[in-house]
Amino acid sequence: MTLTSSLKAGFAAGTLLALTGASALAQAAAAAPVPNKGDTAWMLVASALVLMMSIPGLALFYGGLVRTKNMLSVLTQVFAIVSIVAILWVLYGYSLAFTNGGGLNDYIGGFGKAFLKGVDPAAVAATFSNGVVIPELVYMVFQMTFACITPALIVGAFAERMKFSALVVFMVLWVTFIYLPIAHMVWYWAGPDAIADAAKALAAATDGAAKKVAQAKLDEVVADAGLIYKWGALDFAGGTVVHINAGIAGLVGCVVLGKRVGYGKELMSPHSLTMTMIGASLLWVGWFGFNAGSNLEANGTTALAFVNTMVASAAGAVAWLFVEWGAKGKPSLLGMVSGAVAGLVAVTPASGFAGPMGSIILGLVVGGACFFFCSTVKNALGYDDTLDVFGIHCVGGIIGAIATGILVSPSMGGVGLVDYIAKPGEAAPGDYVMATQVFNQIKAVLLTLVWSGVGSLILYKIVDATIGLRVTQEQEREGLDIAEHGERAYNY
Amino acid sequence: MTLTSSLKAGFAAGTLLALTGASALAQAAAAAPVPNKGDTAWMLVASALVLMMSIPGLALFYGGLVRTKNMLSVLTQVFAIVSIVAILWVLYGYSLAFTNGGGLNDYIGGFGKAFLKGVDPAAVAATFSNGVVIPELVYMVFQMTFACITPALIVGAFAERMKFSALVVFMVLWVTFIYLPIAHMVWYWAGPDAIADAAKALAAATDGAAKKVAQAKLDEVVADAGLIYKWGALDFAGGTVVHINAGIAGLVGCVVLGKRVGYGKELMSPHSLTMTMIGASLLWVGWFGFNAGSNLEANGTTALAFVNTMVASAAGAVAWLFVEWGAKGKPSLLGMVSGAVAGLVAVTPASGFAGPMGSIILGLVVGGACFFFCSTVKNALGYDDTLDVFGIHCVGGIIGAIATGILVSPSMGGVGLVDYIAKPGEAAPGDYVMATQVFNQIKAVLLTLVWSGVGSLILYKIVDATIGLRVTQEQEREGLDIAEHGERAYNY
Amino acid sequence: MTLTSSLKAGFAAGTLLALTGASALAQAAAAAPVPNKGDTAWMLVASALVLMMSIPGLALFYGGLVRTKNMLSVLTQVFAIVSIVAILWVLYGYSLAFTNGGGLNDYIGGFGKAFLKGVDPAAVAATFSNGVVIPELVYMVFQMTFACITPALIVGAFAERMKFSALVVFMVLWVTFIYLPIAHMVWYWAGPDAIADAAKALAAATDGAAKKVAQAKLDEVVADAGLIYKWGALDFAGGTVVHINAGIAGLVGCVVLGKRVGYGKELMSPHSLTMTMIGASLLWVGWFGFNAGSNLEANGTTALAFVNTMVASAAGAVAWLFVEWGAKGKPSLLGMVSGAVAGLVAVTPASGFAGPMGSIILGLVVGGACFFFCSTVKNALGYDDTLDVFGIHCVGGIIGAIATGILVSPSMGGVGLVDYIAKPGEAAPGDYVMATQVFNQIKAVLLTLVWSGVGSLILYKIVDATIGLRVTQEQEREGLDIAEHGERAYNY
Amino acid sequence: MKIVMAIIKPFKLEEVRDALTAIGVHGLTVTEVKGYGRQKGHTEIYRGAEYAVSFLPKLKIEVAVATDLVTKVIDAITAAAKTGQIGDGKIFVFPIEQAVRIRTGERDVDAL
Amino acid sequence: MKIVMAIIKPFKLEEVRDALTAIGVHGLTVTEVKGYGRQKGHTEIYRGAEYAVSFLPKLKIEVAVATDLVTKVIDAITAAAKTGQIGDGKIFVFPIEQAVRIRTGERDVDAL
Amino acid sequence: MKIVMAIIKPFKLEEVRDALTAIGVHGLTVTEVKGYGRQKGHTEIYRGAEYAVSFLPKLKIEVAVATDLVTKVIDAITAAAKTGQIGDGKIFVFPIEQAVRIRTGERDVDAL
Ligand SMILES: Nc1ncnc2c1ncn2[C@@H]1O[C@H](COP(=O)(O)OP(=O)(O)O)[C@@H](O)[C@H]1O
Ligand SMILES: Nc1ncnc2c1ncn2[C@@H]1O[C@H](COP(=O)(O)OP(=O)(O)O)[C@@H](O)[C@H]1O
Ligand SMILES: Nc1ncnc2c1ncn2[C@@H]1O[C@H](COP(=O)(O)OP(=O)(O)O)[C@@H](O)[C@H]1O
Repeated sequence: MTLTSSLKAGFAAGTLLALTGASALAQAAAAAPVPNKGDTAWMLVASALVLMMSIPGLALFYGGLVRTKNMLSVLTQVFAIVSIVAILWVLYGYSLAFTNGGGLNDYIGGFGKAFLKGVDPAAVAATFSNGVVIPELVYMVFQMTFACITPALIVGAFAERMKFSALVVFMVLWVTFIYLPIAHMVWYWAGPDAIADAAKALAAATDGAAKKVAQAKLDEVVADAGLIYKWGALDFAGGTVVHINAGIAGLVGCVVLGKRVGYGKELMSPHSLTMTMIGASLLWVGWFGFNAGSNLEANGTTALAFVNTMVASAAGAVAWLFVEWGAKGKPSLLGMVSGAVAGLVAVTPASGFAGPMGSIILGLVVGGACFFFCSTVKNALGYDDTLDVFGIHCVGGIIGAIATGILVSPSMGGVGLVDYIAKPGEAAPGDYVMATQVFNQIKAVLLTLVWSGVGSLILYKIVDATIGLRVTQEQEREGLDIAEHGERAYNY
Repeated sequence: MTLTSSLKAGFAAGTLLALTGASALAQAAAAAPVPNKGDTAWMLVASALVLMMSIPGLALFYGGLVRTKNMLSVLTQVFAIVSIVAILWVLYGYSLAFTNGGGLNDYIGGFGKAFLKGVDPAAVAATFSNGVVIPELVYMVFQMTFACITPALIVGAFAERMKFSALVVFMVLWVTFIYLPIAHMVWYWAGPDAIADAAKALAAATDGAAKKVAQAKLDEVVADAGLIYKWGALDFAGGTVVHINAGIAGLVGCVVLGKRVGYGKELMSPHSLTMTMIGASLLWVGWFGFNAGSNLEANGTTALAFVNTMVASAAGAVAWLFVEWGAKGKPSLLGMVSGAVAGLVAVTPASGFAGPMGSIILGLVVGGACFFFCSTVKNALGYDDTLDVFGIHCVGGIIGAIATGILVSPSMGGVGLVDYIAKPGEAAPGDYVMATQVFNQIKAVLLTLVWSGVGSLILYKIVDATIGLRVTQEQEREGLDIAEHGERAYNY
Repeated sequence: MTLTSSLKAGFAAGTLLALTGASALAQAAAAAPVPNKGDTAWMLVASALVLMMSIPGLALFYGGLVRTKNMLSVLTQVFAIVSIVAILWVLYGYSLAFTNGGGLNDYIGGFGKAFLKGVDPAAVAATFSNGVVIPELVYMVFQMTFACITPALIVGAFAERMKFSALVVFMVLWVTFIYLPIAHMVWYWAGPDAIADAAKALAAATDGAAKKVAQAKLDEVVADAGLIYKWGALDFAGGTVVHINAGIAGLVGCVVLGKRVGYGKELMSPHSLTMTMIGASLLWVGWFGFNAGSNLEANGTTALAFVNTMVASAAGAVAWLFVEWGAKGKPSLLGMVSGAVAGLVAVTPASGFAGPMGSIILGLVVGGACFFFCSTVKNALGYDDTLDVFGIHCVGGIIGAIATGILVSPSMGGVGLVDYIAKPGEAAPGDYVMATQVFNQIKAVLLTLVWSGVGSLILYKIVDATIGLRVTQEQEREGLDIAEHGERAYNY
Repeated sequence: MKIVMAIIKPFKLEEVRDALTAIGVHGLTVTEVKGYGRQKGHTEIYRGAEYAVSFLPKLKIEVAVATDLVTKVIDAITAAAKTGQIGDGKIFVFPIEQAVRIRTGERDVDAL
Repeated sequence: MKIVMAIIKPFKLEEVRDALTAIGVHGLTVTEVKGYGRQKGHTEIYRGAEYAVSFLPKLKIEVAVATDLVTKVIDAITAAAKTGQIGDGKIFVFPIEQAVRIRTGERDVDAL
Repeated sequence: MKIVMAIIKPFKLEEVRDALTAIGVHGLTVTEVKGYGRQKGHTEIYRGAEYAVSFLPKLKIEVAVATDLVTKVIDAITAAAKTGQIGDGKIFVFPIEQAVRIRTGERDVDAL
């Protein structure tokens, strides 16, 4: 997405808005589009909801699952990551993710908007609809919350044993070298209006020469996007960028750090499933901002993403609940909420593309699959992914990312693909071939797995060599709360 | 409410919206109304808020009040109900509640929208204002959250002793045979535009024949509504459908299941009033979505419902706090939050009709009344309604439902009734007679009490005969968390 | 702000809204502006968010920091204050704060809107943009939530020792005699349209006489504002009204009540930093409603306030985290969340005026400053401000209030001042002189400190003389939960 | 003097307390403990991991009494705490040499 | 050797600990307990239900000392834990036959 | 009969339990306690305030056994609970005069 126009005087914006409908009538496409306040209101709320997902949502979901002596360390890690990344995002994160990176544009953006240069109250950002824009500051902060939660997801994998200093350094590096490139590759594009303008210019072009120029311009605009975006891979709200990305980084992390002291021998039951349930619930509620917010405006498609989020989560919960009930003899709360999260993870890339029935099926599938993975495969492989970051976020993310290629199909009740060029200025249905789409999805998944897997491994090694990743055995026994933070989570 | 129109191309909607004002100007009523993004944004948020009411809100409010050994079972029950009902709602719930049920239309809808047939991103639903619609998917999911929380309210009555398997089966039956019919009877109608069109046609009709046809058509449209709606009973956000409905089902349930082991003899103090307070607060916050969201758009009336919700809750809290302080000698947190919930329950049916001062009085009355009921009447009657589902939701709901008939009166600062036919296309003030209105309210209350009371009794008996409702005494002693779910809520 | 117009028929509003753009075109200024549904939606959400800040947010942030035996008393105090103030606000609070107070108008409003007289669903309130209004009921309830949280902030200062009855009486007095006047002095003004109309009339005036009359009228309109507002002091969301105001009242309170029994001798570690973290997170999330909501509409400036809130909080958290890490050897959760709150406090008055980079710097500064104050200065002075209400809210508030005068400068990336008269009907840039602005800010800070400091002292003394402020030593030892409320927060 | 220490099932506390007051014993001290013995525990499952929990919640009651009361106390506790199922618990009798009431400094039997 | 066990009011812990260190006792074990005795409890009200809570929070302190130190320890505890109000608690003295320091295997007095 | 009471480090519970079952002791009672002794505690900092926490979490294990088993029990516990670092804990042996199994009324050794 790009900054498509800039009106002066933020204060005046209000007045201008009142004229939207009218002016649009009057000068049609000519006038630079101004934000609709309904869209702005929705995106502000969505951003707040995504922040709530990380704090307190994710922090509690994770924290409840560790032992009392490590509760506070988990809360601290999540809260610190959110705070630090928010700053980085303003300094250079947003710019590197969402501007044209020149020669490296396939992989990463540039520094054009570092320190939010030019991102003032009057700047607007494109959406997925022609002629619909939102204040760029809202777009920026909405994306910020995604950058804040993704690294926080990773901490679950090596919870209860990582050094706080190492964690801070690792996360700064990870966001910079793993998250920003992936986000750019998947989500950066020129936006519908830029394409429409170029396409119109082409249509308007009369003689051959003009046509050639216009065609070149159009190609350039279309080519102004990240690599994975250009592959045609779909990721509505972050299946690759957020979940697969964090999930694989977590797996590598827990393997590099090694198992917890006493793993497999000592009782390590969750210290408060109450907190985990609160966290899961807030994740669910916040996820509406995450998925439906990713539509960047408040329309019927937003409602669709909202509904898909609701039902996929419910289906995931129901699936895990009953499958575990059958397999282990008892229906568990932890299982059910894990299933809900798995459902949310899986529907993330599909939320704006699939239909409600498709999302229910996706949720049922992923609920069962993740249960099987976490309860069987994981034990077989024997790594210590403390909170199943891989088993839920990566496995669920992969299933969702690939399923998106199928569920988007109108034949499956999906919304189909969009073609912004066919009828410049309108979103025309694009032609969809399931095999191709699924293939594109798989390519996106693989690139993410490799980039994040290998990249994270390198970063872990660097931090280990310099600071050391893990606390001493005594500290681990005492618990990170006292050892690392000099506090206790509870003093009843 | 009905699907009044269907535009193609969900994506295009965005662009179309920008023209609202204008097109409305241009072709007046002719053009099919399109959703206002402000309304859509608000209703999306409202839906998320209502989900937050159940999870974590209600789950914590209830969970905090049980003993530690049963905490997890309460959380599991609420979360499971929400997840299961969400799926049912998509499969057939929404259709049975909000479509025309043909011959049975007085009592229940049909299967026309089962599996959300036709409910695509472009489908719109009517509101209470002529010419104002919202995406039907939003309306559907907003109503879904109501269907999710209502059965969850019931679990408080027989908490700490019901078998989980029995609970799941009972709830599926209850939603199908009790909730859906009541929701249809109270809330299903043709919508303002359908009525306006028919009324205009009548006005336009010239010769007698045409008049007769048009009149018939109008009668038909007006008659296309649920039984209680046609009685003229008012229920803005669910006093009958949600609270009385769940409250009476709870009472019947706790009587059928019998008292908890040790009830009256052993100490059964709430294990965490902290959780109960968190739950009550989130219920309060979420209730804005519940009540103000029930206006289906974002205008002055929505603001009124919001304000009424705020002050009735505050008044209920203050009333219980001080009455208990006087009667028992100490002001208690549990009392105050119970009063807040009682106030919210009572104002639910009145929220869009009463004035702020009327809502304050309602809150004060219900706060005192419910305190008296829970602390005196209940003990006198001697049934074991674990968390006072009846004493707060049913008693508070009845007071609110009847008071609505009074507080809607303009003379009491209420907004009065609306007549959609007098001036087709506009909401004209209808003629209000307090006695009639109160009588209609009472009829609605009685039908709900009977339908849900008798219906639930039958369902409990069926489940008891087949699966058995209650756990063994040993399991009850051990606690449902370990016995039923194989987990503990806390491992400090 | 004032009631600028009143359309009849709340229900009809819906339809009217659809015509906004158009009618605005048609009859320009002539037509009374109607609310934009996007603004209404946003302000409804903002109000709910601010309520969530107090309950459960603030209650948990504070409650987690006290000892188990006093947890419930803190929750009760916060919840009770919110409930009571909500009622007062409807009865007379809103009117005294936001209407013209005649002769006393510099200091306080009148009773014109007592019992919300005339504040019906059709009444609208001005915003900061010409021609943009919102339903007055929304404005009223948004402001109500501010009045609810401010006194609740004070309880942290004398937590664990104040008598509940005394607290209730004190808070009622405090809101009436301290909060309402300050709110009126800082925030009450005639609104942009009133000014624009008067200015246009002046411009239109032809002969001298008319000019004189018009000029007089304009002067009157401009003069129709609170004292501090007229001084030209800026306070976007309540640095003076909320934080300095509550902070100084807290300091006076903890000095008047004296130290807790065992203070300095016994271990008084926070009973649940988990609750404190949840509270801090909800404060952060809710604060978006507090700050961005204070723009009263949903536009680019709202987005700016949102972003500033996000980054200042993050910067405050990061600052305290690292400074404490350096100074005390360990990075603590409590430190980090305290820093986040300090950042939020400081950015409150600046949120709609500063730029993101300015807010980051502000957050960094205040994070370090408050750490120093709470960990060093406080101990040096030796008063027992239980939860550092002064050290964070007052100190942070003062830093923020003064910094606002600097950060608003366009040269610092701020938005600059607005002149509503220069170009009637538009918000023109006003002329800004840093020295003058900072001076105005300081004057506002001082007046608030004196008014609230002295006023609170008097009120404490009155309550102490009549009811007595403090519980007995035995009750304090036993804990306020049992002694004052007859309940325990936990029964594990 | 002796101290009679009993390990009982938690929900039996009230009954035991009443039984003791009935025979004139008006003081006791209770401790929450976890017991391991014949009574089998349960299994807890958290996602992949299954834990066999063999320590069960019990209450430890300590009653200091004059020697001649010991038998009555034992009988009272046994009667009140018995359910007949495995896990009812044990009673142990310790000799004590001194007892002091802190408030008054009273000694031995007077201190009880 | 003896074990001196004292039941005290929770907020007295620090003072007792200091009193003991003052007389050269550098080790003790503390347990949270609930006590029932002369000191009257309080009533808790939860909506309809009223509960008379007669078990009050106390701390149990156990100190193993050489026999000759017992009196000094008793005096130290009594002095430090006393408030003069009902509920100050009790002190009981148990004989012990052996003591072992796990780390070193040292026995008896050396183990303390 | 004796009661062997041991104060150990919390994470050693499983090992000690296994060591005891290994020598045929199938019952014990565990209490969470806080210990004060040579092992130094840690400092907790909450905003301004710094607290030196000298009471550390420990577990108290009580095992009633026939007199002849005492030595084996002591050795088993010592072996299992030892880490060699300060704070490993203590073992104390109390004489007991009677033991009763509440369920059956069995006495003394049969009651264990
Ligand atoms: N040898 C022992 N020493 C100390 N406590 C014991 C011993 N044996 C059993 N207990 C305690 O008694 C409780 C009940 O014992 P158990 O063998 O389970 O059933 P029963 O009391 O019917 O024999 C155990 O949970 C434990 O707390
Ligand atoms: N006979 C007893 N056996 C064991 N503990 C006792 C006994 N009597 C009292 N206690 C303990 O001592 C505490 C204080 O006793 P109480 O009678 O309340 O006051 P006082 O110590 O002034 O006599 C009680 O709470 C209880 O824990
Ligand atoms: N004199 C004592 N009486 C009772 N318990 C003691 C005594 N001395 C130590 N303890 C208990 O033993 C634990 C370990 O003792 P400590 O001196 O810290 O290390 P070590 O066991 O290596 O000597 C203490 O935490 C305390 O619980």
